[in-house]
Amino acid sequence: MKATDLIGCAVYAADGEELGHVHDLRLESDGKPEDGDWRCRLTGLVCGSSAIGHRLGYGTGDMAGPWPLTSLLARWRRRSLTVPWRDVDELQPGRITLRTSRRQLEQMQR
Amino acid sequence: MRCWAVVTCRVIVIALLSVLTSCVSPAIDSAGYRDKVGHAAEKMTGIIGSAQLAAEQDLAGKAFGTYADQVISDAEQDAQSVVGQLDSVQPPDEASITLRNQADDVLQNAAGQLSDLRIAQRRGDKAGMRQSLKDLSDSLAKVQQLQDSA
Amino acid sequence: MTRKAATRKATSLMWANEGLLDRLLIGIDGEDVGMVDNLEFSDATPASGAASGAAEPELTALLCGPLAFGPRLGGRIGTWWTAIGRRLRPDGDPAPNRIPIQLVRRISHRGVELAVPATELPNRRVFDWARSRVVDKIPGSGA
Amino acid sequence: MKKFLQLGLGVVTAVGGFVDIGNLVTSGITGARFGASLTWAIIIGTIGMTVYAEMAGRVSAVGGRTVFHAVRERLGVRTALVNMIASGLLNLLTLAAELGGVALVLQLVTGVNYLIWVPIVAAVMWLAIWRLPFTWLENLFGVLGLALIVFVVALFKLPTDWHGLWQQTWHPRVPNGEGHPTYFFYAVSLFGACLVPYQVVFFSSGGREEKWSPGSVTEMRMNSLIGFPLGGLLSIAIMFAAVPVLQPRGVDVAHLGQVALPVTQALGVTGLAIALLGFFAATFAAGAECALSTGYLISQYFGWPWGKMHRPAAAPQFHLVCLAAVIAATGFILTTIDPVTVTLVSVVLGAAAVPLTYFPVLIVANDRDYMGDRVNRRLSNTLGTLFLVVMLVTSLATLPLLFITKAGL
Repeated sequence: MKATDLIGCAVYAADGEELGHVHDLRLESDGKPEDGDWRCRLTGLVCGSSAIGHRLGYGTGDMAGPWPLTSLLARWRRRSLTVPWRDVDELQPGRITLRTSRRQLEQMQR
Repeated sequence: MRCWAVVTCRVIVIALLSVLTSCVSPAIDSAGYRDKVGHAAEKMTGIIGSAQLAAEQDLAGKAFGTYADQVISDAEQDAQSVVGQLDSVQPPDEASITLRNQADDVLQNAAGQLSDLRIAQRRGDKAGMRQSLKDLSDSLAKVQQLQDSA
Repeated sequence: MTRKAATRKATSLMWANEGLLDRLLIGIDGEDVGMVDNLEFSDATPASGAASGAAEPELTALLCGPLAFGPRLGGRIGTWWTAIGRRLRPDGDPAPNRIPIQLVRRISHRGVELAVPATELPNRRVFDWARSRVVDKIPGSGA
Repeated sequence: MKKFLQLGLGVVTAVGGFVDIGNLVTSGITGARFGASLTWAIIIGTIGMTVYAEMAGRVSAVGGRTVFHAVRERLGVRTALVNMIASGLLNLLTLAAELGGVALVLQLVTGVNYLIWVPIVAAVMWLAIWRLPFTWLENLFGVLGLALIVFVVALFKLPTDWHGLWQQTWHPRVPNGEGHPTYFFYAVSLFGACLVPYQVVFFSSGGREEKWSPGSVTEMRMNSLIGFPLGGLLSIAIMFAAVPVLQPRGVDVAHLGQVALPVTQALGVTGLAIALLGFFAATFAAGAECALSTGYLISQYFGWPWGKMHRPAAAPQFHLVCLAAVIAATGFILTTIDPVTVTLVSVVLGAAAVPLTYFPVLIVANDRDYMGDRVNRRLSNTLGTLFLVVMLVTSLATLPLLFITKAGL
């Protein structure tokens, strides 16, 4: 499985509601590469309207400016939804179906 | 995004083509024709000015020969293309034809004198250059008259 | 990994777009190797039934070169690119160049630093082609 | 002492590197046609160039990142590809203009048609890229480009109406008989001549070539904050010199040779020779930089080894791209298309393409992760954002202006 098999897929909730397209992947790792035996797991799919904020580096809020972008993109970022990998029910080319509904996901993220 | 690339490429191509093809366009009416004549005269004024400058500098020993030659030759070619461009426009009515004959006379004359200047300059004929310069300043006055009347 | 989260020893978070994709790959000799064009994960079937969370795919390799870049671009240009990449392969093998995750030494602000020199990596076909076909034939290339 | 000399050399190089065929042509045209009423465009363009060059230099010195690494990383694979292609094509157009410029200068000196010079110039330029060490390439022609100071000297010898120039500069008005679209078209062209995208790519990659480190920030700042404004001043001098000589005669500058007429008028053969030397050095250096920039941006996009710090055999794709760029540009200019027209179109399209390279620079210069405490301060950000807005407006206005004015005819 490759990153491109996931990025761009349409994501559907269990009840058939479309949640947007996958535009980024969330990875988790224990430790850092320099510690040796580095393992990195794919733990979530970021979906929603746009990837631009994260792309530009405004995802984690370590940007010094410029002013209009910082607040604008942070707000955009908040509108995207991270789907935990364990909620994925079925993987088809171009289409991902979840076992949960949007409500459940939003509750989890809070 | 691919679509964007295509659009951008097309826009650039169209822009370049429009730049290249924008040299000749048909005159619409008599007023438009007058504008064209005025524009041609204005261009010719500058062209003569450029050649005069270079020739005067050459005569005063300020510029070296190849440089003055080049500036004068450029002016000569520009003048011919101004004449050619005006000729390529179809005059819309009788008045325009009269104007055309008048303008053509003046502009052709100036272009010819620029050629004389270039020939004299290349031969190192200072007297000839001075004569051409004198003719050119007469022409310049006529061109400016044309510009004012058009 | 380059973010502040990375300084914590415990579980660290990173996003593919932000931390890995389109990052520069740097050999241990400091040479540029290529860009991270795609990521490869172990095939994990989605967790079924009660065993939720059991099968998170693991990152196994960073992919680079025309055969990884083509699919990443997508569309007609991507297909075309992949075809060129395949042509450059002597064996016509459609698999892209893999850089196993074990070779990653560090992820810094400069890019993904690898534990091997650039010359030992498989993705030098374009490099070798440009070098042997053109550059080496011109005097003074320093070959 | 050596340190001091080095700093001075850097500044001088930046001055020489700022001025290229675009500045020569647009300054000459506008001075003769609009007097000093478009000086503001050079001033704004120079400030923009300085702010962004400083940013790109800082990102290169502190973050170790060059412009096109940042472009790909921040804009993503597809947008960055479009960006790369647009910037690459624009570079080719600029390179063609510079090649034509060098050949035209040689024609002015020798009287031999420029088309014969084009392939020779291209071959020599490529050899310089292939063989000359980076610092040589940069410094030698940068210093020679300083010959353009002759325009400043000429200004003092000519019957310059300083008061009038001052008035026109600070109270600009569209001259009688000129339409607003033409006026703004030339404003965009001056703007584009100052902000050509290849210069930022070159400045940041050049920093890596010269192995800038965080400690080099002061040196880099000297280069950009002193060198580029002085370069802008040279552009203004070229424009002003045209005002007392060419404007009264209504000369419409359409050839590179005419740009030197004011200097010849004021200083005679010596002045003319120095001016032509300046033209030659500035266009030749800019051509080489342009070809290198094409190599830089394509190599950086794909992550190939790049730069003159490598032997050609160690960066074969980079050198292949440079060679291909020189060949393509030579072919283009050999179609006998007028080099001055190519220059005008290239600076105007350049003005439109500027945000493509400048925006990612602004973003990365704000990333604490790369830049540590060397991130943009409020001044850089305010100016940078302001310019980005100006540049976006310019971009949107460029193509309509190009159509309406038929490239300023």
